[in-house]
Amino acid sequence: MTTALRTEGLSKSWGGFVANSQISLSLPKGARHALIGPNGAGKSTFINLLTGVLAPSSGEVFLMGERVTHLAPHERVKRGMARTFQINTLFPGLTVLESVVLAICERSGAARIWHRTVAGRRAEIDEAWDLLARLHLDRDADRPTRSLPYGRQRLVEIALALAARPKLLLLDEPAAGIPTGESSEIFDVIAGLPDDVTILFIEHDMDLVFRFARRITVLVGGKPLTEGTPDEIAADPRVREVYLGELPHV
Amino acid sequence: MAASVLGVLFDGVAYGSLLFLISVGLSVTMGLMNFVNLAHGAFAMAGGYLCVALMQRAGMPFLATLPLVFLAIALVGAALERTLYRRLYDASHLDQVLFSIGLTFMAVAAATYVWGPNQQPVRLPGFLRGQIHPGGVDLGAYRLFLIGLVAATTLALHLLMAKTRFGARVRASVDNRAAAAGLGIPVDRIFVLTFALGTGLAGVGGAVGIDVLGLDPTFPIKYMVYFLLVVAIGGAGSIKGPALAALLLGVFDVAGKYYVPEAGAFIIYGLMLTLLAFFPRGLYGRKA
Amino acid sequence: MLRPFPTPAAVSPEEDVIRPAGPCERIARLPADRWTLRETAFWLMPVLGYFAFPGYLMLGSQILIAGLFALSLDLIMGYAGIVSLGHAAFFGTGAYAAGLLASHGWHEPLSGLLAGAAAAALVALPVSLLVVRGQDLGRLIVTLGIGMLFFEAANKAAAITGGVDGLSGMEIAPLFGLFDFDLFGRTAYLYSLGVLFLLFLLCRRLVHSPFGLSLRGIKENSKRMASLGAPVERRLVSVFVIAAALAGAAGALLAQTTRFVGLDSLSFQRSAELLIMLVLGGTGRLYGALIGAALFLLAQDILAGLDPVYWQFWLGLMLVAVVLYARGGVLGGAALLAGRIRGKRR
Amino acid sequence: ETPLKIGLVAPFSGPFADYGKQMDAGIKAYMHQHGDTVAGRKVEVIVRDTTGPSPEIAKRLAQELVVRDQVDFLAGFGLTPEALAVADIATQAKKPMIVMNAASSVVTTKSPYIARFSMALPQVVAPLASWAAKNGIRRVFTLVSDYAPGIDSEAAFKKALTEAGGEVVDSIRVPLRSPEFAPFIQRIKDSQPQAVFVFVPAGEQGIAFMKGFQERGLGAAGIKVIATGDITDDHVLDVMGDVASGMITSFHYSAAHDSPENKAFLQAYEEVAGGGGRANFMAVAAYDGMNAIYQVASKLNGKIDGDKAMEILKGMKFTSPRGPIAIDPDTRDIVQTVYIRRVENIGGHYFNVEFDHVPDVRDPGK
Amino acid sequence: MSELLRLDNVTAGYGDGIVLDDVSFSLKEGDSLALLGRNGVGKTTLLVTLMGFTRLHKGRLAWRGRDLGGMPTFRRAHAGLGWVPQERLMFPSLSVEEHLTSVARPGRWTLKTVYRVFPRLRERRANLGNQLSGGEQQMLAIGRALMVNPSLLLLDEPMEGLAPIIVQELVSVIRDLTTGTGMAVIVVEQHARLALALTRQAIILDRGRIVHRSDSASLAHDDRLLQRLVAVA
Ligand SMILES: Nc1ncnc2c1ncn2[C@@H]1O[C@H](COP(=O)(O)OP(=O)(O)OP(=O)(O)O)[C@@H](O)[C@H]1O
Ligand SMILES: Nc1ncnc2c1ncn2[C@@H]1O[C@H](COP(=O)(O)OP(=O)(O)OP(=O)(O)O)[C@@H](O)[C@H]1O
Ligand SMILES: [Mg+2]
Ligand SMILES: [Mg+2]
Repeated sequence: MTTALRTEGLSKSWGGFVANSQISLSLPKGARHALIGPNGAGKSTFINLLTGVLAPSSGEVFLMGERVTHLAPHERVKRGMARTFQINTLFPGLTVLESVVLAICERSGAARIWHRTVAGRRAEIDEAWDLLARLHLDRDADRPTRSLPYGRQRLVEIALALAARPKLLLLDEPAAGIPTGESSEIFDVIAGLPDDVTILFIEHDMDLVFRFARRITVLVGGKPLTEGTPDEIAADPRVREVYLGELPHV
Repeated sequence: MAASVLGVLFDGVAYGSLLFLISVGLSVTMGLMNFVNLAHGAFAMAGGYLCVALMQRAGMPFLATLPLVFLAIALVGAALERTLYRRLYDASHLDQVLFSIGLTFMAVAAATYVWGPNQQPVRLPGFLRGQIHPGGVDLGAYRLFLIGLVAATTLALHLLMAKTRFGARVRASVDNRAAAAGLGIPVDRIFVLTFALGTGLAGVGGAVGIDVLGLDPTFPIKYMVYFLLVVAIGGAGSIKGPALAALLLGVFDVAGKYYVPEAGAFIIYGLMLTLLAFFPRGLYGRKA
Repeated sequence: MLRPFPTPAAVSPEEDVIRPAGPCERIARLPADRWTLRETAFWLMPVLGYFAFPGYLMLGSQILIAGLFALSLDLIMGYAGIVSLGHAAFFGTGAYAAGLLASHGWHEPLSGLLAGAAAAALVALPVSLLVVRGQDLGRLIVTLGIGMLFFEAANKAAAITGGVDGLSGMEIAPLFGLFDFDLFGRTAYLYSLGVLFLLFLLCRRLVHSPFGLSLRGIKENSKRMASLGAPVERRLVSVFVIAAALAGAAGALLAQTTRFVGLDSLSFQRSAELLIMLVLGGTGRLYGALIGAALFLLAQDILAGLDPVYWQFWLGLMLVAVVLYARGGVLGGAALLAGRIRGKRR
Repeated sequence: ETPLKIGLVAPFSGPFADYGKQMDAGIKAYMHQHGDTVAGRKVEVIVRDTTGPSPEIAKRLAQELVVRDQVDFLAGFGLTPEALAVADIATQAKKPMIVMNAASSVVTTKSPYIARFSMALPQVVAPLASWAAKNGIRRVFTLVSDYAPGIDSEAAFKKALTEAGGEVVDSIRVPLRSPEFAPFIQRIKDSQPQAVFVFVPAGEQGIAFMKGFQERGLGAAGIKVIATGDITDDHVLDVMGDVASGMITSFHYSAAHDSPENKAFLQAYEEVAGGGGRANFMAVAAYDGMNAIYQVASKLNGKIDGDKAMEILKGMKFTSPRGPIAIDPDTRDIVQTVYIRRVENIGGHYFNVEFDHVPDVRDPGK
Repeated sequence: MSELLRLDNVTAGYGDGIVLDDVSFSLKEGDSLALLGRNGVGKTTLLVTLMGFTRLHKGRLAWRGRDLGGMPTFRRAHAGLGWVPQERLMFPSLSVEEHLTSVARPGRWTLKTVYRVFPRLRERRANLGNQLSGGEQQMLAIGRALMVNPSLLLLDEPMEGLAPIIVQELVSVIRDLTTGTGMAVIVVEQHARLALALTRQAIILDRGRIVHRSDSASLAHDDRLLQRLVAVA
């Protein structure tokens, strides 16, 4: 089995504050990996280091064996890394369809084309409709993103990431703000992605984490505390103490 | 040689002080309140005209006019904020630019109508004219006065904005008006006060600047670049930034003109481009 | 398979209608290039104007040129979100390039026009690298500063540009070797109209293309664009250079039709007026640029004729009024109004 | 009878709004004195605003005046580029073009239909240099604004001074939009010349220079300021106040010029534009230009033909409020007396008082 | 206990559009209300209508018997409404501590008591509003609203993004508040069961209308209803 993502001693600090400290993580291709930990543990920071939104203080990032530490965010995307944001980061003035077509054009390379109209890009448009249908966004296709309720904007957030057909998908609390029933549907869609897609997700909803993750890393104070299968994590008293507390159904 | 370097430095700092004085009002309205107010120069001009009028018609001494100018222009600013500016806080920067350019055009035409297109004279009191010579260095009295005024203003403003609850409430209101109001901050009142502060300072800057910059109806357009430069290079959202930027610009401009006069206007633009290339958000920029 | 999500709360009645997305429907609301009747009517106006107002052809061609210039600003501002206070730098560069060619023995207009556009694009390249880095405010200042810098440079290089005295004494050969540039401005008008129309078609195609869509994406949220894999800065550089070339073409047209280039072609005043025109018409819709240019120059002509001394006052008032009451300019206001009326009818 | 139409093209708004106003008032003053009909035709002045330094608008306005309004004369032209841009129109339409300000040497060469009633810059610069040399001022520092007129006058001054045996010790060109003069003045002070020759636009630049000059005690150090008269323009002189006091300038017109023609002019000016400040050289040029138009019209009996009009203009001579003037038949440029003046306070107001003069000066730039 | 809030036939929305349709309910001191419904049914809209951010087309809003209709937003906060917005709405140029002090009004909630509930905020007190993790922002949004010392706390998905252990802490804090101090709360939550466990009454919205109201306990046992109206699996 090949490694999809590997980090070596990845660290990030601001002034004296260490948000990520020496994180070495390795995900095999096809992993369904959850990253959990207390608020402010450094999970989002870690994703930002992986995607290149933040520059690490030290350490390296490898994607499919290639060192990408110094690549710009969009160059990492070109190599198969896609993400969602913890707080919606969308195109408020574009319609849902436009947003998704735009994302697909970026992936397919059509976005450089300036002498043909968008309406002529049949392949991209069909793909967009398929994606929208899968996420049940098709009936909102023509609405400007800004007019969608929060929960449905979360779906657009995911649609944009999926449009990149990523090899590595990074999800930062994808189900936040979505009713429990529907959030598991979202996870079904995500889980239904091809097996060679590697997924790393952050989530505070333990129902979802324990249902969908095959392995879990617990981050505390910027450092990995432990890593293991859901059962191992649920049983770990240290994790209970700093993070889970007395969750009834775990 | 040493005296000439010192002299140049002094002149540069003094010139920077003047730049800061006429721009500080803008770093309140634009830097802190995030309103791109290109009409800043119009308020400064109004301050200048008021100062001249008070001196000529009412025979007031120069220094005594300054507090009056501050108050009067602050009131004008408050009135305009209530009636016009407040409708544009939500608008894009572009709309604000256009609106305030429109106001500037109107102000220029109105000033021409009232005062004619000519320069206005200003007579400084005797103790502010001429030079003093401590230790063989020639120091202009008015320039010393400018430096002192700037030091005081900067410090006071900085403390007001960074250390007081009022300052925090201003910043909160600017960051997110809905959230601020929803948490009980009287956003409208805070904005009108802050805006009045900014315009009042603009007025004082205009009055203090006449002696060096002159005063005619095209003032707001002529010096617009300078105000913008100072605030943009300094970075929005702080008082320190523009102060530092103004001093840098002042010193470089003066030194450039003294040592390499051939470089002319390029020094100031060159410096600006270099600084903005390295600090795209300004020296003390607000993080996105 | 999943069961469908519940319908979201309906804000407007149209949401209740669930449409099956047929192949035609599927692209109906994406940027396309179909030519509408309204557009044809629009472009007939300048043609009719040629016959209806023979005494105003100079004004007409200046409107067309300003329209082209505004179009160029609309590309970067209305679509890519870069506000510029120094766009005259490229206009002036184009004007001087074309003017210098014409005054140094190269009289053919079309190649001069191309040279103007190319020169502007060339200087825009390094400038754009600086501009795209910054934020709103930084860009405002950088463009302003660059504009000033170009102005000073042209002033300094008086030996080449003529400095404040301007560049005169250029000679323009007849268009296609046939049509002389006459005192009545007929050739100038038709020449400008032709160039504007062709370049407009180009812009129209560009903004409806995937590239154009990606620009809108950048304007809406450049952070997200980067995380979709878009090379944001490179895209902005491309459109900036294209826009500069258009501005250069506009400048070249002006140089050729007036046979004079002054420092004012690089001035802040010109950049500011350009901004006003565009906003008056409405940004991000191409036609706004053309309508704004026409309105501005007509208003300037009429107001300056009525009240030469204080017309600036009225111009200022107009601007303030547009921003306060007709956000989105003439076209934006019209669209809003149309929306209201349609809404009422339902 | 159709009216005699004159198209006045000048800036009436923007930074040069004053130019248009002065010209308009000068024209009105002439018409006020001499009536608004000539050779049986009513005189109609059509005023057009170029809105600033805007050559293409000037050109368009001129074209429209010619094509649509069918004017008989084009007049005005505050700024050189506007005059240059219009030159083509004058040639194509064969309309006499009366230049009432634009002062670059080249202006009159751009069309055979141009006649200039204002001045050419070198025309007033050169006499100043010779006067300085003659009066023992041999080491001069020059400071000019960094634009074409500044550079022209720097060159003209240098040439004339060197020819007269003097020497330019150093030259500085200052940016047009520079409020800060201190470093330049410090440099002058450090190099200790006998005098400094200054050419900067009238208004805040002139004032800023003089203020700095006083503040740094250059006057006290014995350095004289000599300049062309635009820095002590009558219109701004009172604003400059005593900072300008004692300044020596050369120019072709002063409101203090002592002649009956000038008195009559100033009175007429006061009557049409009272309260708007003092008349300056632009008003005089417009007044004289109008005079010339009236002369042409009456000689041609109201039937204006471009070529015939130019023949009359060439070699035209009369006494203007500034003194005797003539139009050089070869260059169609003005020939006039240049005065050396000193700024003095007369009854609470400042004036340029003439104390020396050089008669019949041509533009040495041609 | 006296009546705090009363909505009579409230119809409201953004601009001309209508989102809330004929909503009526009332709340007494110490009451706790769960506001449930799927995405986009108007839960947030209801809360921001109370704060005065929407257009009230019809109906009446009363606060302690006084009409809230024309009252500016900041006065509503002074009157006792504490708002925790769904998007958190941090102030990027204020430090954590300034967030708290700049809105503080006298009462039992002070810097100290807020820090006691959220010790994490004390650790990060010098950070600016946009230099916080998602969960820290959520804590700050809640802490900030508490500093206003409201009589009615409006919580728009307050648990979102919080670690389970903090959620448990917050649940007990909210319970204490309503029972101990007479503060009323309205909780909007996607985790319906959590919200129901926290409150005494519940309202379900659908397309801007109230489609169900009952006490929380009985709703919590009605799986079919929850499934149908709130999509709880
Ligand atoms: N620019 C910054 N300067 C200083 N500290 C920062 C900055 N940005 C984030 N932090 C701190 O870094 C820590 C890690 O933040 P991060 O967003 O990675 O947490 P997280 O694990 O995602 O938490 P959550 O579950 O709450 O989202 C937080 O304590 C935060 O306050
Ligand atoms: N600012 C706005 N302008 C116009 N319509 C809006 C706005 N905000 C929300 N809406 C619309 O109002 C309706 C209700 O939205 P609201 O945010 O109140 O839903 P919600 O129940 O809070 O949903 P969620 O669970 O996703 O937060 C939605 O259809 C939404 O599209
Ligand atoms: Mg996070
Ligand atoms: Mg909501």
